[in-house]
Amino acid sequence: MDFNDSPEEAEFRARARAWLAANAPEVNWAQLDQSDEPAMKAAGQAWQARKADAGFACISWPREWGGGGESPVMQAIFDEEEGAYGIAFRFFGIGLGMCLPTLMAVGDAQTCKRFVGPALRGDEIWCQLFSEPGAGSDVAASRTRAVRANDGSGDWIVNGQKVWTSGAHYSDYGLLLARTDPDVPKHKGLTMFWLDMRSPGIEVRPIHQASGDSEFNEVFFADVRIRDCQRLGEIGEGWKVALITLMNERLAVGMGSGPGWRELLALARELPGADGRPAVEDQALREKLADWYVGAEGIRLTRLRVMTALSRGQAPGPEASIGKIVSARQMQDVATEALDRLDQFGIVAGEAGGADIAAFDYNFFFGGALRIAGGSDEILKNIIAERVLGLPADIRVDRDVAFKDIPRGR
Amino acid sequence: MDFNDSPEEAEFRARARAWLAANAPEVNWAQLDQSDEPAMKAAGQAWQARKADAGFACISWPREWGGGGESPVMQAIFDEEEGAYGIAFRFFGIGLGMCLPTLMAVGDAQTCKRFVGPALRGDEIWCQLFSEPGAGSDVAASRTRAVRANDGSGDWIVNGQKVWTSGAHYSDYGLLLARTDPDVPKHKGLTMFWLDMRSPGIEVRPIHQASGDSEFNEVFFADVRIRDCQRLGEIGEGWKVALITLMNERLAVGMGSGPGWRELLALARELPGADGRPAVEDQALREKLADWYVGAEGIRLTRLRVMTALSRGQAPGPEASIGKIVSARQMQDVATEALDRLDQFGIVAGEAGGADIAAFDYNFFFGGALRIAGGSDEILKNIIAERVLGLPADIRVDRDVAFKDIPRGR
Amino acid sequence: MNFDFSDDQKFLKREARKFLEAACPIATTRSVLDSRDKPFDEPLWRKVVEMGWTGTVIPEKWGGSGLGHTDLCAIAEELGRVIAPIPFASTVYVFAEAILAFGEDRQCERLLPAIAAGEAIGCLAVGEGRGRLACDAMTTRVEDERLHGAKIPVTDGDIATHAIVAARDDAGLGLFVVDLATAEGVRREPIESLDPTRSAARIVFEGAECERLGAAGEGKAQLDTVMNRAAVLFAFEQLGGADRCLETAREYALERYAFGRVIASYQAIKHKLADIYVKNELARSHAYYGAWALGAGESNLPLAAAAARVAGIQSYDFAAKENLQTHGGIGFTWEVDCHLHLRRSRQLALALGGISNWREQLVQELEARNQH
Amino acid sequence: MNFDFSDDQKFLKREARKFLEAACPIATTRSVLDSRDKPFDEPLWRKVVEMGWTGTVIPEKWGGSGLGHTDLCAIAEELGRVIAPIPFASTVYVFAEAILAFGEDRQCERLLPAIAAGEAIGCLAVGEGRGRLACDAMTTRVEDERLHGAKIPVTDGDIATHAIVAARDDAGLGLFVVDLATAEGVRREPIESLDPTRSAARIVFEGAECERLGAAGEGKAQLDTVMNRAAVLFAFEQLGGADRCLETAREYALERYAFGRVIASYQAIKHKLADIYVKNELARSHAYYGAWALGAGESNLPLAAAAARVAGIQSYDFAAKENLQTHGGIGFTWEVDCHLHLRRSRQLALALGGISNWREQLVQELEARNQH
Repeated sequence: MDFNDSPEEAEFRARARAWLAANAPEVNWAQLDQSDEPAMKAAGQAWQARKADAGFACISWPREWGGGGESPVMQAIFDEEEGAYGIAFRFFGIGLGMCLPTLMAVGDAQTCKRFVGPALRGDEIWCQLFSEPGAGSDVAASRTRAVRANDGSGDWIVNGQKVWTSGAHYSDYGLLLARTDPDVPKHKGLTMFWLDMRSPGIEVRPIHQASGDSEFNEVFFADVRIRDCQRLGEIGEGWKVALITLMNERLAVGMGSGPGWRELLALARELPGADGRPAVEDQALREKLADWYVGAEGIRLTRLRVMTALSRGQAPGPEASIGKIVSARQMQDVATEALDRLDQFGIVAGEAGGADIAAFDYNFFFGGALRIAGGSDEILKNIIAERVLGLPADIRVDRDVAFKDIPRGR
Repeated sequence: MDFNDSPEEAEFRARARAWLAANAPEVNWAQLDQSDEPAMKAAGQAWQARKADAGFACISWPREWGGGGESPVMQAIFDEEEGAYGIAFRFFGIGLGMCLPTLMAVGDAQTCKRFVGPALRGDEIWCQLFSEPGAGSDVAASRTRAVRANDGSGDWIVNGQKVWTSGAHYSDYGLLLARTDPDVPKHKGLTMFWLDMRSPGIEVRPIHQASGDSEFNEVFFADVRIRDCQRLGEIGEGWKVALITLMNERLAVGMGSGPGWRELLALARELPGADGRPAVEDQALREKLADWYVGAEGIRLTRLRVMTALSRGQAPGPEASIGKIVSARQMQDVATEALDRLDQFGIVAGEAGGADIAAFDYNFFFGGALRIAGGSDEILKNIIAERVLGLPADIRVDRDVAFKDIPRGR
Repeated sequence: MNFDFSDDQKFLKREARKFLEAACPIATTRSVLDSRDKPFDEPLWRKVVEMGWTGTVIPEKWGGSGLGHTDLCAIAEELGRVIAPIPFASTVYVFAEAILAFGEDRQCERLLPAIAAGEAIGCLAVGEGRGRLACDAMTTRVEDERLHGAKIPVTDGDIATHAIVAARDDAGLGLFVVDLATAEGVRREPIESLDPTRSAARIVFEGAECERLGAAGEGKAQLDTVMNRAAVLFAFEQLGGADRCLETAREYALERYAFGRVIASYQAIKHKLADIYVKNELARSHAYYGAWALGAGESNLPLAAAAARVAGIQSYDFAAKENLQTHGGIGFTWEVDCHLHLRRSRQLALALGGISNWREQLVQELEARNQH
Repeated sequence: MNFDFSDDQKFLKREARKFLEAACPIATTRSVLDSRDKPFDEPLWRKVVEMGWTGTVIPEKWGGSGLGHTDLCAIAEELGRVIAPIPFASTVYVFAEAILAFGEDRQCERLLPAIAAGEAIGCLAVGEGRGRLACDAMTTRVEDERLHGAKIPVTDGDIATHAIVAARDDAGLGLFVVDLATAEGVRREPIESLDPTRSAARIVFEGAECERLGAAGEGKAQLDTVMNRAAVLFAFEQLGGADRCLETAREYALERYAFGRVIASYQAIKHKLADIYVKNELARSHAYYGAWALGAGESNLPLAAAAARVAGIQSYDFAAKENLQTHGGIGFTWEVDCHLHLRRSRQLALALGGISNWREQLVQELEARNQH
């Protein structure tokens, strides 16, 4: 057990730190207008390109695709140092965290050569088109159809609808899971494709969320034509490809963001509690803060264990799967507690409330969403029970049934 | 909503109070040696008989069987008044709460006449022989066999084993669920009997519990002969009869006993907490006390709702099923908290610890048992989900299979 | 002993439900949610007034129906079910109750008939900022019968005709009635709230005329009474909301398929709904006891109200969150109603002060009853 | 950065497991559980000494192996798995650590070789009665190098050869070493404990000879150090125990049938085991961090130790309770081992002070680090 940098790591950190000092954007991060998406995107792309030029984009990717060829630990070190500048762009996570690793795993050399570089530089942004209204927890129940064009071209014609697609509206490309054969059991009739998000027939509509925001989209496909060379993996093997993406999703998604125990502690120091004493003196709150620290820090440390395994060339262990279960619930709980401690003032939203309360409000809703997104609490516990602990799968009534014959309700 | 006695109720309460004042045993309850079971049993039987003579035993049972013919509310009033004297015998609950109501529901007049009176007076004590080592949550999986004697007598020969039988060692009679046909699905091959616990071939062995105590027994049956007239209900209808008993069990079992929020509050007043101030000033403990009061008092109030329904001649609603789920967990949690607040001293058991700590120790273990006994937490939630909320039953692989062919592990 | 609604009350409750299903479908609540300049639904408010509900417990001599508080509890439960977007709680549970408890005859005569007739909308203005309400730290003052200070948040403060304001004068803390519609020196700023189906405001008093309610210097005790009485009625609204969440979750779970069968057939969902049920039944029992304590005099009320409120907050909070969770992704869309309950459950949880205040009150009551 | 056991440590851990599976089957633990006059298993203790484990971190010059604390952590985890009925924690995690931290050379020379050789059994005598330890309220006193006072409970106090005693003298609170085997004026009364697989005693000092450990008047800070170091090692024992509970629950769930299929196929059981897994992994990560902090100097230790202890207590408590619950009725019999973990989880949870003390220490550390 050693938390100190090894000589190599220390050298890398010094290099990263020096580079960041010379190159980090000279903006006042707190004052950027996060809602001005085009400006944020331009700034993000510029920063990503600058990192790529210096070899600091995708540090742990193979050198042949433009990555740094370093261990994941080095990436974590860079992230730490970059984090100190408060730099955080939301545009590249899904592409670089999920789509491109999938592409690199199953795509041919030509496809990788075409896409990895531009994605890594931030020139092209990717989204992931998996979830559907009728296929949430049960991703493999996707109904979006891809059928061969009847013109002999070998092309595919896509019709259907995806949902909860982060960034579909600013993405250039997407990874599409589609049903190519409804007459076989559901896992066997899926095929994976990449596609140009500007293809004719694609319509992106923002979802009006329960929180009032619109961070996700619905994507509609009406006779969207894609070529067979856009297929990733064999026909009918889409589920296997999807599992690569989902595994990467589980590693990538999962950290709660926004106010946590630290911000609640800060708030509680200012807030009047019982008898006018600061709320932070309330032992009930203190015990919860301790438990939330244990949860948040435990997840952070668990990620370091994963990284250690990766840097030793081992597969990440099952411990990676606990992150979102803990952090999503905690996101919701911490926000609820903050509102409780604000007492009557907790109902105040918007400008009258102040930015710190708005952040807790956001998490009050978004914690609920995070408990669902990327695998609900229930699905993740099933995954732990089945894949980690080796317990029997739930009784499956749809396993050997042709997809079209599976009961699906309304 | 009225918590005050109606004029009728007030009159009954006054009568009960006067009778108790004149007749309650003049013992110092706290100083009785609870472990001297024969003495306790004799005292309990004497008290039960005295109540029966005055019409205060089984107040809500029909008059024709020696009951009071009053509403369940009157029984509750009497229990309250009796409780004020601290009188509590554990010998009669299972017989009067579960076995005899079952007998009265399905037994013929002769059987009822023979047994109800003596049980009501405490002269005869009953136990319930349902659970088996391989049939806990799944009571209907009982394997104890009853087969017809091959002598043409029509008698039944019983072989097998029951477990977790409270009071088997001091009981006179038992209610036995036995399998009479293993070739039909499991719910259809069961038959209910009553039997004399002194029949040849019955062996009662105390169970050494995880807590160190022995409150329950195993009961072994080796060629125990019972007559066909001891059968309760039709052959193969045993499960229907058992459901009557189990329903009464769920109404009767369920209250946690021993130290609760009240005792923890008392303890916390004496105990040094942070900075030497009394532990009761700790806000974290206070919030838990509040929640436990809400749980315990909520269950008590819910029972009053059940009683209201009964006294109006309505069937008790589903709300009765929540009692044990709440109280068992709370029993365990309150005890754990008490030990935590004792700090290092919480490990001290036995005489060095004192009677109050011993009571929390007892509940620390027994709370765990209560979460299992009479339907585990998981089974009770299933029952609420299915019978109260009308959700689908779990997928049953054993429904249409002959009992002998159901997989059962080792 | 009789621990349930009476047959008459059950009839009233059924009729109320029928009425509200017609008069307050979810579209009505959404019409307030979706439009910034619509603080409440006036047509529904008028209909509720016509039903006589605002005057349920107001004596007949002052224009009310003279019914008991248990009847009002029955109505509250039904209003909670439908997430009614009207200032009923502020006007009836808080304002009218305060006037009934502390008003002199002339105040009752002036205000109660107006409430019963739907002409008056009330609000309670106590909070002055973030964190737990501290009576000792309140800065709003009364001098020469004029109010000075600012209150935030005041639920329904933007639409109310009258406010009860907690403020200090030389006698200490007191309650004061302000006629918001006519008094000068009242400035109201609507503020955004976590639950837009109930409006809220900041109110600034700059020498506004006011009138004392009840005895001087007794504001702390009066406020306790007002809060305790409202807590029981809030508990019924919470109960109605929590029950509705359970029903909604159940219905959705029975029609949503995953892996080829309805999600209601999975134990994770079954046990989740069972957990909601358990919490709701505890909350119901405490609400019932609170209803009895409302009518039976003061001595049981502080404990009963605190328990009803703690159980009510916990059950509605849990039911609203797990209803959304049961719905999955679709539950996180604006178009599906899960978030309306989530918002209202928060509004009701905070409007009378957060859960820890009530837990503390509860334990203090237990300590007082369990003196050695 | 390297956040895992090294290959050498993993090897050590595997060997330790193999050794303990042979040397400490559950029958060994039960032999102590079931006999009142057997406070620990001496054969196992001798074997453990022969393995050199009592001297793991003791420098070679004092008869130990001179290994690092992470090696000791690996051993602790394995001892926790098997619920070892020996005074290892008292002797190694507490007594030896205290001597290493504060002993003068002559004390180290006298005591550490004895520990390494298995001749000394240590214990820590601080508590004096019910409730949270208050250093200010301790009544045990030292006068003219003689101890006066009574300590209860002292884990392994009945079998220990040496005790570290917290007591006051004119300089304030200090730590003192008592040779229990030879000193006069020591009266020991074995007491019953919730976990009979670890013995406990009340020790009365009536003018017993004692020797100061470390600086005068620094007892509070010294005790903190001793507790923090022990907390990390306890966390590894808890981790081992919690993992074993999960394994046992899993094994039983896979072989127990209800309603015609193994109970491991029901979501209620699957998710319960997943919940245990999540808590155990959090505890493991905090234990690892604690192991690092043990070696990396003082500054991170108070926070790391508190977090490791909170997570360790929570995970073992939950795992032990839900392991029993998974077993159902059979889990509540004496013959099945569920209650051994339940008992040991309590023992470990309380022996260094209850969870709320550690939560408080954790938050104080956070406050100190997050000053505005």
